[in-house]
Amino acid sequence: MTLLYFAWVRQKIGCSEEHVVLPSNVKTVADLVDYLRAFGAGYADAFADAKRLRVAVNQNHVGWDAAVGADDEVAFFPPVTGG
Amino acid sequence: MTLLYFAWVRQKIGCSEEHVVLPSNVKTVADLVDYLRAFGAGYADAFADAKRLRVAVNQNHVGWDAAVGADDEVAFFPPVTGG
Amino acid sequence: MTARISIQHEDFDVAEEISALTQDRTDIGAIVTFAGCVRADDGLTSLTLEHYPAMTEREIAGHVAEAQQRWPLVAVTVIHRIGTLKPGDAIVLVVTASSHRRAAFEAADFLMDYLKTQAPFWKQEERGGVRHWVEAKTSDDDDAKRWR
Amino acid sequence: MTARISIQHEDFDVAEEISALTQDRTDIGAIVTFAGCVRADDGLTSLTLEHYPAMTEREIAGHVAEAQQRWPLVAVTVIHRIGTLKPGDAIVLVVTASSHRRAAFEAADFLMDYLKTQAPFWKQEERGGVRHWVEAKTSDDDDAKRWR
Repeated sequence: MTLLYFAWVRQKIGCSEEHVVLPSNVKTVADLVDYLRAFGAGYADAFADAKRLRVAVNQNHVGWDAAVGADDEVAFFPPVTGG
Repeated sequence: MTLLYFAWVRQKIGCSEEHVVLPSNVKTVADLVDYLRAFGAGYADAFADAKRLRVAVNQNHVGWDAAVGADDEVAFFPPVTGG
Repeated sequence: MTARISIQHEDFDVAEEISALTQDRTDIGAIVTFAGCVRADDGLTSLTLEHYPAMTEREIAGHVAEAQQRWPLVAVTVIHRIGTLKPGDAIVLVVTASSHRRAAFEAADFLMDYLKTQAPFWKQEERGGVRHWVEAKTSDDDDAKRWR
Repeated sequence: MTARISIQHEDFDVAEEISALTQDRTDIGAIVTFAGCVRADDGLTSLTLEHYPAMTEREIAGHVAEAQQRWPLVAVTVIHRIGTLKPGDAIVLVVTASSHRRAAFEAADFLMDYLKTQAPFWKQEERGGVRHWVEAKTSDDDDAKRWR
């Protein structure tokens, strides 16, 4: 899975893109967030308040219950502020 | 009084601007139109159908009952078609 | 607010008009331009515009002032060409500058509705060597009524 | 319809973009441009835009296609700058060309509402050497809701 982070999510985590191999029990965005929270202090901070975050799977905005799989591109970011 | 004609009113009458001294019984636009109709065939043709004409006194759109005086600039034209 | 109104035979340069409004300013967030061109509809070969100079300038200035009262505008430019134009030629330009995009959009739209429907211009179309005067359109009047 | 979408660091030239759309055409009656600039609000010294490239281009293309379905457009250009910009710098350009002015106005307005509210851009403002991320605004969202 490809993970992308933008804006302050990227800053808190300290990277903009990473590739991870997921355990089989990560089936949804919510599972993924729980899993990533344990990656380190930056992750825990970035994902502390889910209400402040938005997520896209393969460049489509989705909800927290959306399914995610090994070939997906999952992006986490704050609400967009537009151009 | 200065009289101005635009578009096909100008073409029918054959001039764009003229200066006339009015008889004292011409007090309104309607009186003026009646007076001008007798100026010649072009005038009679131009003023034949009052519904097709618009009038401005001193650059303000007015109705047929508006007062006109010796110092006024009175313009006759078809409904504007805009730019 | 600065306002520039010109009724002219000459063509205009959109980029120049924009930069004249925005140069060295940092309070303008939004610039909307509307440029109108002559279309070759139904074999049109030329379009000739006649206007009532004293009334045109006075009325456009009045509408620019009204736009300024209704929306927070920093600058407005209105250029309208007269004389004989060919298909593809530019005929009218409205530029509105504001801090906010909605003000710039609405003011440009408002001014164009006025110019296209109420301004004292008369158009003569030429097709195949024959000229005829354009009749006033009601659909344009409906556009203009949106602002009342 | 032709459509050009560019997300770029470089500045753009409004006149060039207009003439690219209109050159040698006689079916375009109306060209609306919206140019957005960075304002020096409250002592802003710079604005940095970050975006999600794959999503930005895909979404903008989708909104341009939607605009094309809703309005009879001849051509659309969308240019959005990214990177660090200063007050007075141009940030976004939308150009819409149509036979009719209402279509050109509404399509430009629609695309700008999308770009200003829903497009995957994030802005960081700098004031007095301190940078902070801009929060999403609800008033912009209200603008975008007009089109639903």
